Amino acid sequence: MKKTECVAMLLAGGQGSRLGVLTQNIAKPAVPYGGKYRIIDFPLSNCVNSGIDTVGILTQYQPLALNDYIGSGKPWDLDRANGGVHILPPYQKSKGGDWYKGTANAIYQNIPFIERYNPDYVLVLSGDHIYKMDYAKMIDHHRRSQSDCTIAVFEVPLSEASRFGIMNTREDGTIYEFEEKPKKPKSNLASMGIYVFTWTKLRQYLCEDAEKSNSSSDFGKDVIPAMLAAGEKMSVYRFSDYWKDVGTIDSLWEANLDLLNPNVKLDLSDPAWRIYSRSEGMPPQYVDRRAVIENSLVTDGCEIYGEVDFSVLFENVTIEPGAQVKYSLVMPGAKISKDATVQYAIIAENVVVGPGAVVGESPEECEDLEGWGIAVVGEGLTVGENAKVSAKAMVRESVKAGETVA
Amino acid sequence: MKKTECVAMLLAGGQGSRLGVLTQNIAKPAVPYGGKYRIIDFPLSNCVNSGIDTVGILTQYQPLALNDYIGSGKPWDLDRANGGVHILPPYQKSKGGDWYKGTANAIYQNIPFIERYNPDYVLVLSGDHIYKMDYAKMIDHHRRSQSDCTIAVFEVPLSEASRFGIMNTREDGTIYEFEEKPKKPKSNLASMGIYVFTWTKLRQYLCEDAEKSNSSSDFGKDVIPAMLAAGEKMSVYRFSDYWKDVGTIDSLWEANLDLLNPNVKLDLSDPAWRIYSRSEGMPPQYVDRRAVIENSLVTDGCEIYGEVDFSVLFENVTIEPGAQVKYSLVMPGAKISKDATVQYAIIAENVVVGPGAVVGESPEECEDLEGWGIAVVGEGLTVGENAKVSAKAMVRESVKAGETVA
Amino acid sequence: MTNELLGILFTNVHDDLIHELTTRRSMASIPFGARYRLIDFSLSNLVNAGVSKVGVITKANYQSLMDHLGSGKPWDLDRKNGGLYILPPYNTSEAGVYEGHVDALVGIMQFLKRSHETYVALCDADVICNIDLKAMLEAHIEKAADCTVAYKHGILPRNHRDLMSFTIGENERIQDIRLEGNCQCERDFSLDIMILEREKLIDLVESAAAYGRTSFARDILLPRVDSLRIFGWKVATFAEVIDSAEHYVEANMKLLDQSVRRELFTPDRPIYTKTRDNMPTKYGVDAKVRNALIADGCIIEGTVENCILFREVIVKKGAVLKNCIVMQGSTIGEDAFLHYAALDKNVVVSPKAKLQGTAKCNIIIQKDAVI
Amino acid sequence: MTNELLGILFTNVHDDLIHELTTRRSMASIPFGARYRLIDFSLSNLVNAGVSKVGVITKANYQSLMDHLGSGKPWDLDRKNGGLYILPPYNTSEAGVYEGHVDALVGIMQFLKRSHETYVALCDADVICNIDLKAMLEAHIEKAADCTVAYKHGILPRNHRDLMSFTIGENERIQDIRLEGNCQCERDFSLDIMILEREKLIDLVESAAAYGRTSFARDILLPRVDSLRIFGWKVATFAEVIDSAEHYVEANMKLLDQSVRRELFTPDRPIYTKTRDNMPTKYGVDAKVRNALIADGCIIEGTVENCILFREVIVKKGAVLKNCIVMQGSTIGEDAFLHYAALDKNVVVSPKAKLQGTAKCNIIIQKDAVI
Repeated sequence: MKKTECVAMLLAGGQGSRLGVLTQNIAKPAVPYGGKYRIIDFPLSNCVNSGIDTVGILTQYQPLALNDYIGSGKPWDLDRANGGVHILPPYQKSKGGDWYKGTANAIYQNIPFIERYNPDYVLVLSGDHIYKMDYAKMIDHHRRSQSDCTIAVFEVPLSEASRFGIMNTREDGTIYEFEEKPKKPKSNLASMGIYVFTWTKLRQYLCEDAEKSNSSSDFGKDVIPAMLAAGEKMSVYRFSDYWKDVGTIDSLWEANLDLLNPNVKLDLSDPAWRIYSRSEGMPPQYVDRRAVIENSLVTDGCEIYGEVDFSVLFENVTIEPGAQVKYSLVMPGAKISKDATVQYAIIAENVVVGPGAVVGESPEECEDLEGWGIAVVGEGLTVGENAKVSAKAMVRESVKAGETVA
Repeated sequence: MKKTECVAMLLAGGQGSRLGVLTQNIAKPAVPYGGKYRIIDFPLSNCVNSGIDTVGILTQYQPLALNDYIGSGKPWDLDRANGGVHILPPYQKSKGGDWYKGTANAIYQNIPFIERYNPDYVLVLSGDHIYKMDYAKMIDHHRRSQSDCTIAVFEVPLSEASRFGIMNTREDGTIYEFEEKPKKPKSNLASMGIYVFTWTKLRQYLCEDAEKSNSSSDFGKDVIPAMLAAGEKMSVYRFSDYWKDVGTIDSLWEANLDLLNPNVKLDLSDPAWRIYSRSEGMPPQYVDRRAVIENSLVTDGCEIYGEVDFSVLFENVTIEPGAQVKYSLVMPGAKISKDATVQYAIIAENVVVGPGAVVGESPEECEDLEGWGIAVVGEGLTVGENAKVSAKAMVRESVKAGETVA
Repeated sequence: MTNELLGILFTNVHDDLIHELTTRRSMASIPFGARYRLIDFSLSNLVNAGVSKVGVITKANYQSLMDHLGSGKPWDLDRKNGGLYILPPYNTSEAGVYEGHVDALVGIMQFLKRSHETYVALCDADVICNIDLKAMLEAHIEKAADCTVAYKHGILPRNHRDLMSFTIGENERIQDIRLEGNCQCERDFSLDIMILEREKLIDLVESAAAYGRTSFARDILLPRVDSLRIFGWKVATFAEVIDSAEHYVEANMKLLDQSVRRELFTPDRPIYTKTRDNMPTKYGVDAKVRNALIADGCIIEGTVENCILFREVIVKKGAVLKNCIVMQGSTIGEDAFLHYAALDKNVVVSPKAKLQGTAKCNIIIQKDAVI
Repeated sequence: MTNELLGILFTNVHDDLIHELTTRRSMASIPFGARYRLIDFSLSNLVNAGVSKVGVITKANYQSLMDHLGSGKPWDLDRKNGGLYILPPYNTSEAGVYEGHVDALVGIMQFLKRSHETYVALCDADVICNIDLKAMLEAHIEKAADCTVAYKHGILPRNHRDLMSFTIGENERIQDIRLEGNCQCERDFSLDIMILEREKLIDLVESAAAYGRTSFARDILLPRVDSLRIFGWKVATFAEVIDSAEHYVEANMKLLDQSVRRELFTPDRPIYTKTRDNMPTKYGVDAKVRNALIADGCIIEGTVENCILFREVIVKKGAVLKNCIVMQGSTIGEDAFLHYAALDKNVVVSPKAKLQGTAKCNIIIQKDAVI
């Protein structure tokens, strides 16, 4: 077998339960984003654009949609004869099998996969963030600094630092301490959950960790601290472009609308760094005589007869005449029927919002500003004619005509 | 999504423990066969040749080698934009996950996968047999007979029928009784473990079975009897070409040597029904001046300097000068060093048989004919210089020079 | 069914009729409908009928076509067995560039003979429609036809010398074939999509070639209208045979009609094309878009009415586009004004530039031009 | 590294030198070494260096080459981005078929200009070797070379009008270039595999073309041996530039030498070719095989000595083959006797037929012949 310099391992196992109804049937990395993408398109496209063509995707929770979405890897040009993209679920060995215990355990259980490619480095990624990053530069930094582990970090406001895993570093960029959500942060360098390891070192610590019955086998909680304690050379790699966790309803909504903000540095149209996604042979979007579209993203398969402002419409969305969509995400296949209003809302895939229905409220018109938030309607549901979905509601069952859901 | 007439579900989960050391690290369907194939190449190639381009492979035990072997499905032309080949391991749902309980349960857990293709029929296959079969004809038979379930059957000698699942049929080919390993078989029609189901029916019985807490969720033990009991229309589809279970060391050995028997009806060279396999850019085989090869199969990457008789050599095998290989299988990458003898043996992948070593015995020279059998040396092991491996030995650890293993 | 039908596409058909767009490409690779090339329609028709082997007959100017087709991935034709076969003119060192369809078929005789499929679908790549070739094949088999030809009722396309019009009898049997050239009358006319048995086709072509015949319609089908069982297959949905630059513009504009789109873009038979991984189209704060078909990757800050915009078109602030077709990668500068214009790929329109054509005569701007 | 290097293959090089095998194919698609075509070696060299975009320049007779390459899967070049680009002669309707390498490069100038790779590897497809192009590129960069040319020491190939031989100075800098035609002397000579910066290449080709120059060696490199930093990259392992039918036979036979095979077939840089899914080769009870290189899919029941057998060759009982090359799909009848013969594809040798050539003069039998 030929040698591969770097194998990427993408942790796509988490349920992402803070996304509520949006991740009821799909894993978080499969959540739609930006009109035609899924979250996982970002790390995958980054890999391909960085010249990394061997990627293992560690799945555990609801992998079907993800499996189906990744398929043979064609859309990302990862259907390779050697390497390419591989979905790696838990499996049984001759002595029985285990579910993945933690992030490190997931990699540990797949050591044989990694060893097939005989890599120098292993890049560990998560499927939770929207960002464009040249991993080749990070690996280069790792190589030149002769580190055992390099962790990508992002400067956060010190006031928010206690929400993150914080790296305390020496002047030369080496890490002397790692604090998970420190009450009194000493630095503002937050771990992005992107690690480059020298494979021989990582392998050693994974095996040692597997021996410890009390370990949670998590990178942040167990492996990184163990390496630090043993005095391995750990460095940070600073990243300062757009990077956003989309782990909550609010952040998912914000990260989408960021694409409409000319001041936000996230350009998805750069031909030198394309974000790939699977698309399915849909016709072009059609904009009717009656339509009004401003400051929005609209994509293939959409038919717009109504008004769309400051919103992101995904594939195959229909906005009927008289319907209004504002400050909202409307995911693939959804239909907003005539005279309905959708505002400050996330409409999941294949939802039908009935005629005259109102989903979401604007903060101005909301009586209880404390209780205001983004309204969410879960996949495949129907919001009946003239029904009403209040701000911050999380709709898990279809709403009957005329009903109001809080 | 476009409609797919038939989805094939290939049960590749079994450990195949009767193959002993050969399946210690790989699932049975990944066991090498016939010089350049793996067992799973047969059902997969049958699918492609029958025009079935959507295949789910249900794995559970040691899927890595299988995953890696299948990859994107290119070698079988199954790297399709729609459909293609999908590896389906157990997964976690939002209410927790389960390993596959039985064959039927494995399909049950993957109902969402099947439903994506909206098929009329589901073809259930196992990855344990060597045969060439046009599934399209069987599906056609199923359609024309308007059966709910059609089971492929093979006529076995009545004397052996009690080792099989036996179908007792009426004159029109419909089944009125199914007996698993009957002591007094009433017919010689053995189930081949190949089923065509009308999907709506199968779906119904899978869901009913899942409700029964005492069910083993196995096709043969639970689902087929339940359908029979309920009076569904079950038919047999007779098959009379070559078909062989390779579930034991003896049958695996025999099935390989069958390829050298001109009287055996298994032609792998038919251009209209190719058996596809993954091969890795190896040079052609080289036969030296000193070599003697008779009645054998030899493939790419082999270098033959010694004598080979009535044997099947897999890819990249080296037979050094003076070495003798008779009535044996030598799997990929193995080396038989000079003056060694390998007879009535299976040498697994990447084994090194040292100079002058002797593996296996011929039945004629074996003192204890009762104890005679095929010797097996497990993957990656070394048999030291002048060491001896007796007939029927199953070698699980490397053998030191000069030692004898019984 | 899947492996019963072989597809053959003719890609250099009537290139001369629309010379404004075929200087550097063949008819088959002319952009159409905001995100497609003409060949996408016939190729998707074949693929949607389960065809997995397609021979693409090329004559000249086919670099752009080959770039578009690539390894065939978008049509799922990047197969190990079968898939796309580009069949260029120089088959052997002696052969020349061919003349008519018969010559072209003679040039690929080896390919035809070595194929195993029972039936062949012959398609011209200048026809835009979405038809169920599988059903057409089933009818062909059921009627024991020698040849089944897809046809439509309407005004005969102009300038198509060899286009057949039919008298259709009972059970869709074709009773009479005429070649009426420029009559501009209403007829049942061929969409140049036909199904024959492969071996029958080989026989017919070889015997025509032996007598130096070149036209499939005039020399093979017309004289045999009685001796062969030739059947029609009526296409009642949207179908256009491009016959001129004006008609090309017209056909594009027809897609603004919802009912046309419903007929051409059916979810169960999608039209596939090369993916370009553009981001969604961005509508700016001042965008005013009415009645337009728009591909991904555009940035629209101006006014767009009754237009077809291909991928990566940029319409700057204050620019006004009415009744225009703008192909991939073109940029319309600020305050420019375009009325009845068709812009080929990568055209740059300077700020405040003005182009004004008429409904009958669109201004056509060549590829890479700067205005 | 992966995306820094663009590959360009010239496939119709010196077709005339081996006309017995190029009537219906180009040099690049001549079968070689039991399971390969010549192009497999240069293509695998590129792919093994991480190259993911390769332009294949074709001139004539390239149907067989295109069949071999297909969608590029065997070389992992069925890419969505990059992959294989077949670059046929008719780039625009005006352009003609090109003459020398310079013309060919002018014909693909758009392709060169639109590519993003920093470097270009130019390879002739009549060279058989397995070299580490990645290391060669690294040396090119390290030495800040304008052009690095792979060379070998040995007897100059015959008949190659434009083949460069070199005087190599310190640090592998090339001090002198000669074009010695048929001198048959021992030299350091070019393997026609070279690396340049893409933009440099474009400059050099455009300025040569402006003066009507056609030869890359004679018109571009030779006059600039002082002004350009041209370096050699010595290939000490097996490397052959095919110069005649006899040499073609010789080069095949060299593969019977274990040390040659070790150099040409290295596990870390495999040579890829189209897969055919043949079963393993079957040796019958009476097979007598000595010193032979044999592909899969053969059935051997006779005697085979000092031979190269391609895929699906059948040697019947009693047949004797000595010092022969037998290409794919040929059948040797019972008791036939062949000595010093080279059989092209699908030849049928009747029972008891006898063909006898000599070591100096192999009998060459054309494709599909029946003897």
